[in-house]
Amino acid sequence: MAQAAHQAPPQGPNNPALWRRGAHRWEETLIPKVLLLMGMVSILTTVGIVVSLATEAFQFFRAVPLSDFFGDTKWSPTYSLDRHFGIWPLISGTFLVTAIAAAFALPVGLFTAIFLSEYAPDKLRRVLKPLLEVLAGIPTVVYGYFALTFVTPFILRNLPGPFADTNTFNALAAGLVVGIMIVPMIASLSEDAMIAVPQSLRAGAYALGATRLEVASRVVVPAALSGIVASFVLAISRAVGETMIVALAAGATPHITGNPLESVQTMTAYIVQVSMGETPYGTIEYKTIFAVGMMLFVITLAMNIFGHWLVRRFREHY
Amino acid sequence: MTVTPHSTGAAPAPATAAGAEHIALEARGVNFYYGTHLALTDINLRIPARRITAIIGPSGCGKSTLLRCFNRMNELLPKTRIEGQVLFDGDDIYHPRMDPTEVRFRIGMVFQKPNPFPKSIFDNVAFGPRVNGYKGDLNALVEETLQRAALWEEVKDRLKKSAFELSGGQQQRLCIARTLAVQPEVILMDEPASALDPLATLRIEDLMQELRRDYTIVIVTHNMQQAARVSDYTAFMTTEGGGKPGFLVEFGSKDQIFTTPKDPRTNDYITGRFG
Amino acid sequence: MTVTPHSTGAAPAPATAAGAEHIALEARGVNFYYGTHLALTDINLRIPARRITAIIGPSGCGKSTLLRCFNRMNELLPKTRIEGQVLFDGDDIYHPRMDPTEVRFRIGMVFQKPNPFPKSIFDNVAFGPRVNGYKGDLNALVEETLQRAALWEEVKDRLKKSAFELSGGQQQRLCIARTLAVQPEVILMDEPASALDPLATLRIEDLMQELRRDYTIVIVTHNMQQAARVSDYTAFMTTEGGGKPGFLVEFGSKDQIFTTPKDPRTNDYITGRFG
Amino acid sequence: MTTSPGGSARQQHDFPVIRKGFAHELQGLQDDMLELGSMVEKAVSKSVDALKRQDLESSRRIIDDDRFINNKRYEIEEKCLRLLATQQPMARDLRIIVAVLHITVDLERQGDHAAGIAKIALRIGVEPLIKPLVDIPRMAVLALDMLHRSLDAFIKLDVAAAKAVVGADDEVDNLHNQIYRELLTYMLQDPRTINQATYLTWVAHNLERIADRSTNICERTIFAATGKMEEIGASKYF
Amino acid sequence: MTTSPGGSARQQHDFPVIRKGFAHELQGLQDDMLELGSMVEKAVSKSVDALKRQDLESSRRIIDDDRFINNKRYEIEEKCLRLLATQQPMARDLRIIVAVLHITVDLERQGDHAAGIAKIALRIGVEPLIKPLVDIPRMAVLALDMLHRSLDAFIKLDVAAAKAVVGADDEVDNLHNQIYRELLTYMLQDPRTINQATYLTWVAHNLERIADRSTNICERTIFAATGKMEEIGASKYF
Amino acid sequence: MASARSTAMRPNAGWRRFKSRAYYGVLVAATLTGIVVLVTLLARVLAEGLGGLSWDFIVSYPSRFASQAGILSPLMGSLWIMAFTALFSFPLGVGTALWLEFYAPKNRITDLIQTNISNLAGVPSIVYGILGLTVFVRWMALDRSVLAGALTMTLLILPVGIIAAREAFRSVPRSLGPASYALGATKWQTIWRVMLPYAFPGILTGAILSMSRAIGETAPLIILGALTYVAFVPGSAGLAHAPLDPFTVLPIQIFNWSSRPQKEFLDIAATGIIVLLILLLTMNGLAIYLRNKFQRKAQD
Ligand SMILES: Nc1ncnc2c1ncn2[C@@H]1O[C@H](COP(=O)(O)OP(=O)(O)OP(=O)(O)O)[C@@H](O)[C@H]1O
Ligand SMILES: Nc1ncnc2c1ncn2[C@@H]1O[C@H](COP(=O)(O)OP(=O)(O)OP(=O)(O)O)[C@@H](O)[C@H]1O
Ligand SMILES: [Mg+2]
Ligand SMILES: [Mg+2]
Ligand SMILES: O=P([O-])([O-])[O-]
Repeated sequence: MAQAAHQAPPQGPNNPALWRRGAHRWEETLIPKVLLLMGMVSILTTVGIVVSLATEAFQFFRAVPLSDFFGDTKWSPTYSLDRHFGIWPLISGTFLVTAIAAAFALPVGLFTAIFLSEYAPDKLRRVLKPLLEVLAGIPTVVYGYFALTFVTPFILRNLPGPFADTNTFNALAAGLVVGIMIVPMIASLSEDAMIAVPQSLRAGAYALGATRLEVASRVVVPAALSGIVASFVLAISRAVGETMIVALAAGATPHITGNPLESVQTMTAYIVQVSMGETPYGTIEYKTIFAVGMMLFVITLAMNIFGHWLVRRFREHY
Repeated sequence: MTVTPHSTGAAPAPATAAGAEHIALEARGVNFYYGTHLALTDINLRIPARRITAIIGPSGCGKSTLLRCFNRMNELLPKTRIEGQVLFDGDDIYHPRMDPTEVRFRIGMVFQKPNPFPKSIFDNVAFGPRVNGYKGDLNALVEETLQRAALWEEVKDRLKKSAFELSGGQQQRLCIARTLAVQPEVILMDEPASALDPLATLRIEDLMQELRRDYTIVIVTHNMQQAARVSDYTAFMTTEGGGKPGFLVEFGSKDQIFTTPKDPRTNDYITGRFG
Repeated sequence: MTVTPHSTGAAPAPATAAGAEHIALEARGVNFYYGTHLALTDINLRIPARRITAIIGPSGCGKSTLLRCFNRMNELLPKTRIEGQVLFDGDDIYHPRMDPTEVRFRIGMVFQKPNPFPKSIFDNVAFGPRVNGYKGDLNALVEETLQRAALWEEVKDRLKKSAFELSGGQQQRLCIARTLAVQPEVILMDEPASALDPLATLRIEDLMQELRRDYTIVIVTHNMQQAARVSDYTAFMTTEGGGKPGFLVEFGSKDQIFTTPKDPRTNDYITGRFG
Repeated sequence: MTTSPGGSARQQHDFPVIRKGFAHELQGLQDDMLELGSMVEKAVSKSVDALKRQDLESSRRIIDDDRFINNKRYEIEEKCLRLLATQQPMARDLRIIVAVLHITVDLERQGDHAAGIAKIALRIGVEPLIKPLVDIPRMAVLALDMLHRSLDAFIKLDVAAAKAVVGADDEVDNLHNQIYRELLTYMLQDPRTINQATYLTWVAHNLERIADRSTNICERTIFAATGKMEEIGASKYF
Repeated sequence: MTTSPGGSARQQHDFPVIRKGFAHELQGLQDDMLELGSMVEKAVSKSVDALKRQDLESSRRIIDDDRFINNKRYEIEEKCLRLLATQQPMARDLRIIVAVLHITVDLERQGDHAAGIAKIALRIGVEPLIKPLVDIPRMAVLALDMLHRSLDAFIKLDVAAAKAVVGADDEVDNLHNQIYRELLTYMLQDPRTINQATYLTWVAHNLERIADRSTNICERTIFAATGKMEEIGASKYF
Repeated sequence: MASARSTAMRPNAGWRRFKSRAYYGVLVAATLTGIVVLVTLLARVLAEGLGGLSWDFIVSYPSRFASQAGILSPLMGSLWIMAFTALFSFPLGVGTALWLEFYAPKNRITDLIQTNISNLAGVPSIVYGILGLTVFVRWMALDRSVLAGALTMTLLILPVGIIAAREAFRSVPRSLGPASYALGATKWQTIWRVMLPYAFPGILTGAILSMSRAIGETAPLIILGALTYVAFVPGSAGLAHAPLDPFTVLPIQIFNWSSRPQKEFLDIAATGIIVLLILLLTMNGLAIYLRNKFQRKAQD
């Protein structure tokens, strides 16, 4: 054997007649370039957003100084008699709706997630998860309809105390429904984070004599914390940018208030109002939507960056 | 998971009495079902106290299932059912009045892959004592436990660091320490070294030798050589084919099992002649 | 990945010439870097043709790295660099004019975990021939290959079924068949049985014994006993500590290595005395 | 693998044998041992024959050929060591290898005894024998039969057969005693025979040792088959 | 573990020893073997002493005590088997165990030889010795020295020491020849001494075998240390 | 040590068990909240809108009179927008994901692109409306056309599509790449024959789900200035002209009807919602079907 010349294995590749290799070399050079071009589209989108917002907003701020924008507390750009360009009422409205939504959705979403990942038997989870997905997939205009035609007249006005006089358009109904809308997002992202906690960690805790609650609260939730917090941040950001529910149910009254039963206006609702209206393109009134859009963009961007940073910062390596 | 008394009346005599040893755990006529699938049939086995008992056998013969029967971990899976009795120091751990968390507290378990909690080294060890309401000096307990697990020297300067910063072998020793911290009487180990390299494996084996002075250890292992190296007693289980229930073929001192097994099936298995 | 001629001038003599064997693969003064981290230093090793050569050594000593150097799989990782030469039948596989896909086509590889493609059994085996433009009778090739991999009898009635329906051991044999289908000359195996149970492991080992008639096999294994069982030649590598570069300590016939190793480090390693 | 009275012989045929390589090597080891056994048998038989026929040439050849037996022994021992180091044998496989390790030594020593007989034949040379050799060849036949049967028992791992061999040893011992006594009588009657008679007692002693070592083989057979080691023939170094 | 001339003795102290359990058992095995060795040494020394002093009581005790030696041997063999089956020893560890396996047999046989001498002493009984025993005790001293040194060499895995022992074997052989010739002379001169003289040749033979088996131990030492098996003393079954 | 155990630990096993059960109730209640709202919402919509659902409603154009109003043009508008959006976004999404997963060099620029994409996914849809308005409607002078709407929607759902496709590619077991290379396959062969087939069901599911998001989106199209009363269907003046026809979509129509104070319009809003939900459920069902059909036993 050792002395024998090395023979090729039977039908070895050394029989070139059987193989035709390397026929498609061009794919290797051309295709990546095409793909790179496609990848550039998303960069262009961001550039487009920034440029389109910035050019018009720049013109707006040439007419309306920043000191007015941030210094004034009244917002009435279309009211030609007493024009005010103070953004705070819109921010206040946005904040009020968002706060109501968060106060409702964070606990409900988190508990739902805990139930789904830690308690629900497999069968039940397989029913509940798609239901949540349906909830998440319902168009926001439908939620808006729901808030306007059901939550306010049939729920809020039937509550005792000051609720009887709830305005047709009010922050509370809008906030609650926005909350409903983001519950699936929180539940599903948090549940993903909790499901990703390896089963072996749970087994490890049970094996030490922990109860189910202790396993959930002391092992699973801490392990999934970054995912949970990220789901909160991203959901809140979503609430801030939410448009149709507030446009339908929160009203169009820009003022600074903490009363959830009053009508308010959010930044998004304002933009819709202008777009739907008769304000001519190119006027300073019209340009307000770019300034407001800019605000909205900056706020949500900041929250998203924070959320993603959180995810990366606390990502557990199992 | 429901508990039914074993149907065949009087419990049959255990496969082999381990001589005059004190018996820590005993399976009596245990049958185990996953749904309708019978996974274990008529297991009679007596685990001697303060010894290492290894369970070996071909894949799927129910070794892990049997191990989990010993601390009621099986009932965390849906639709499982056990028949027969598992006695721990003479008490039936499946008695309706037995609290499963209490059983698991007294009969600890170490898993195949190191599974430290995503917490600091200290918190990993302190977890069990905390949930179980330990009232003594936690710092002292953690140090003592880590020392027993032969890990103290390696980690004493970084107790607050994440457990994930440890190597695989260290993580597994941490998991053992975590189990020791609740001061169980029995430690069940399901292939505790199969995810480790040979060096870490030998360290775990050395550690098991140390622990057997104070603890009853039951280890399931795929690695026959490992069973041969570490155990005092060895149980050989098999099944007559995939899906068929697993049963106990032979139980005896490891020296006997590995040099002069009584059952030809044991001989064939340990000499590498499988059917 | 860039190739630099080894700096120390003339290539030193290989660690041990495997007697009068025909040499299939040869590493000459190989250094390997991950970024700036030197992972292998001055490896000289001659792999005899149509023999099984096992590479053993402690975790992190660079066994897998060395194995991947033999078919340029390492360069799929970013920022790696090799120095020295790897000769395959006398040709430097890192020569700039060498096509890496051609190298991998002739030097196949089997991985730690069975990793069949999510395709039918047939398509798994046919994958290699297809991408390499096989012009013969594909059906015949697939059958012949599966027969060589000792899998034909078990799968011939379900070639169109998904490969995932096979057991772990069968999947690994399928992966071996897939490699055989492009009729390589060398098969590199990185712990091919470490994810399998003992029975499947023994089957793979039996298969390797069959294959060594026609193929040169290089296997990296953690399992010293496995190296002892299957290999003809054994190479022992080590490192002087984590992060330090790996180097070759001793190479020789497996009988010599496991009964009378020359280097005390080899003796200590295989007798289970690690530092 | 060997066939055995137990249930595992069946398994080898009904089911796929795994570790073909190892099974094959173990078989080869036993074949080697048998070969060594037959070399030894030949040497013993020839040595007594040569003594009887006072064939010095043949005796010389037997002494010379002993090295082949020695070499074979080392070869087998090395194989055992290799199998122990590389195949992790357990249970009966292990016992067989350990038994082979011991039996090989016994066989080799039996070969040495054959060479010893040949050396004595050379010493005696062509000087007329003090009596025609009858009992010594008979003893040789008995001893060879024991050797043969013991190896046979080992290959079959047949405990009963192994135990039966031990009975034959008593016969050999009796014969040995008888020869010894007879030679002593010769010596007492005619001191000139002392030299040769002493030589012949050595021959008988050598044959006795050969038989004795066959009982060792039987002990190892019982051990390999059952895992129990027991001294079945009383040791008699006198 | 043993200390060895190689570099690994260092490792045992500088680095954590893994497989403490196994290292400990291997050590225990060697200790057991030493104990067996010292039992055998005592038996040999006492047997010759008893013969010289014609102390029948002592001789009987030696024969009786041989069973302890046998038991010890089985105990050691069983330990070896257990270690082989359960610890996957390789390289030097394996060679040591295999060597112990063989050495134990040699030691046990040496014990049998001692019992053989004691049996001869019983046969001789109190009948006056044909000559005062000088050379036989000298031979015993030499053989015991060889045994002692060979075990020592084994424990230290000292190849040079082991080889040195073999030299002493020649001395024993010379003495054996001398004793044999002398006893033959006695027999020729006075046929009445034939019986006792023959007994004494057996004693000398037994001692020669004891010495010879010590060279076997040395062979095994060299094998354990280097992995090479070589016959260092020519076998002499005559 | 073992004897000290029982007293030092577990003084409170009963309390622990009680707490565990009490929390269970809280969790169930929270989970039920979402379900109850969903049921209420659907019940409400059905109660108000089912009466108005008829074939006439489907094939009629919107009208100033609630009783004559139909949904034909918004429905067709939605379908047109969907078709074009799918056409643009699918290749772009998959291509970008492919580049990022397999070709992008590991450097800061690639990091930036990735961060950019995940941030784009969180940009409020109304901002995309502003982008579309400026870029497509004004600068590219596409006016309030189907094309402008579809392009806006494409950009809106692209990040989601890219992320879904990347997830699908990442779910391909890491070991398959080396396996293919080791058989002598080139990079593109590996991607085309191994990665894409494996990831395809995931990509498709992601694509359908992002499309269903596009169907429900209202705000960006309002900003674009999509009309609320369109009395014809895009393409009715020649199919080739369809991309440049003006359009309206279902959600805008619903918004419009919901904003009116009259009860009749609120009711046909509900009827419109039913149509929209049927469309959505169909698509979600398709996605679930595909996911189950192609779901592979994941290898870890
Ligand atoms: N959770 C489960 N549900 C249903 N069947 C199960 C489950 N776990 C195990 N089984 C079945 O029970 C039998 C025994 O499984 P088990 O895991 O106990 O075997 P094992 O001996 O531990 O195997 P391995 O050596 O592969 O770990 C097998 O047939 C297995 O398919
Ligand atoms: N992709 C990589 N990037 C950077 N360093 C690496 C990479 N792969 C391996 N290394 C380093 O190179 C060294 C050798 O690794 P390698 O995986 O070859 O070791 P090994 O002997 O195969 O170990 P094991 O037995 O654990 O598989 C180690 O120090 C390891 O940390
Ligand atoms: Mg298991
Ligand atoms: Mg590796
Ligand atoms: O359509 P919106 O999600 O922006 O309301």
